[in-house]
Amino acid sequence: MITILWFAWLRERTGSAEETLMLPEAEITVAALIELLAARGGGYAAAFQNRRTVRCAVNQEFAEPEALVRAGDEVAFFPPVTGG
Amino acid sequence: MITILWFAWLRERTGSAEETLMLPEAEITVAALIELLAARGGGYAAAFQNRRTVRCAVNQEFAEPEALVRAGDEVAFFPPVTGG
Amino acid sequence: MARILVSEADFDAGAEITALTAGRTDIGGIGCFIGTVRDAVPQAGAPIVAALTLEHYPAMTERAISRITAEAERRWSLLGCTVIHRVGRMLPGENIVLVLAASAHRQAALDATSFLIDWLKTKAPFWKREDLADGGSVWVEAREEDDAAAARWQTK
Amino acid sequence: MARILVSEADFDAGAEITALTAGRTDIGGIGCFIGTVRDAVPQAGAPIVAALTLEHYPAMTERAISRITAEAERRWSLLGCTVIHRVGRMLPGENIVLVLAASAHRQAALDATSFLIDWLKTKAPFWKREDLADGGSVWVEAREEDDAAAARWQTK
Repeated sequence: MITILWFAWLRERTGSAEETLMLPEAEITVAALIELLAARGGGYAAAFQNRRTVRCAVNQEFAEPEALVRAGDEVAFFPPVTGG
Repeated sequence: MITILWFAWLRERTGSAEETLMLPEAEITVAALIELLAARGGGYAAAFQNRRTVRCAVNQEFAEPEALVRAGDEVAFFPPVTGG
Repeated sequence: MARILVSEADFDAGAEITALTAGRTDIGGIGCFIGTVRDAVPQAGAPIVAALTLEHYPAMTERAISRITAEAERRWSLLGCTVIHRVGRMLPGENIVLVLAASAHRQAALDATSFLIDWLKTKAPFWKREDLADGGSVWVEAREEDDAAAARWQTK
Repeated sequence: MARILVSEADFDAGAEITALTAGRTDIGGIGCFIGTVRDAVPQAGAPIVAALTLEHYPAMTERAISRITAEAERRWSLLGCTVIHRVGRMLPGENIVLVLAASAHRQAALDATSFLIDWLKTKAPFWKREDLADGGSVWVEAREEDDAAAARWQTK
């Protein structure tokens, strides 16, 4: 089981701020997780429509598409940051 | 007649903060005025010992050695500035 | 060593400067940057931006800022460093972010200040939403020039 | 447009920032630099600098600073600019100089702040004398790195 968090317009598209997911394998890459989520269609497909505008953090650290996700991890998806 | 002002360590060397001087000609260059003052010897010679460390302003504007000085002008001599 | 604060409350830049420097005689310069909510002023003058909402990722935010201030302290000899970033809803003219960097010499203080705000804008999990006067709202898009500003510091 | 003040009295950086930005919704960033009297801290810890005395050329000072702020306003779109420089005797830890530059965007505010302090250090008629703890005093010498910092802005 992993926790998935959605921020900013990704949250608005998925309609979810936080959810849990049972991983199909012991570990998968961030890229594979994105495919899995986008395949749900609807707001999830819309959230990942332009993958280049989506950033990811695994356990509160920025993560690249090839990073691995395991049970117990907290995975967050969000747009490029715009604070400051 | 011109007014001459001395600042910082130049004032300490000449022992004068402000003085007046009758120009020998209608107009002379800053460089010529420096020669005239240094020729007085003593603290004045000491003030101009290293000419590269002396800056000048004529009528409150920074002035190069070739700038002209005329009767009524206010001429100031000082070291390179160190404020800020 | 840095003071880091993420809060809905406004900050008092003067009080933060005083707190950073009080009793110190080793500091020669303090650099400071304050970011404020700017109304995207149209030609006509009517406000476009009614409010700005800053969303963040609470579990990650302070950690990300700590990374940034630690990097600044690694690069420059800082004698003090403060980063305060507000979250929540803010009106035009209000403060968003405060960066302070103190050092013995001015160049380190000024460079660290620029570095801190450049990296905060590109490496800390904040997202701005503009609530418009017409009732709509838009998520502010990341700007390429912010990435370029942050990248200036990569080669050092 | 700039606020320029040369005074023996201390300044309140926070109050100056507030005065510069009050009621404004067009400002997006404020850059600030504060220069303070630094004790040339020796290894042992005893203070070396008992006081700093700032001498200036009163008839020329404000004019020279006005030139510098006008040049900053020519180079950047500033929405506010403040330069306060103290003169007279100051103790370690005290404020010497305050520079503020406000703009719609942060880069202009930060660049103008750096420019203003670089040029103030090399083009305004102030001279620093350190009064030492042992009773002596020395005039601070101009530093080549200050000239180099000021020269960075010549080519723009």
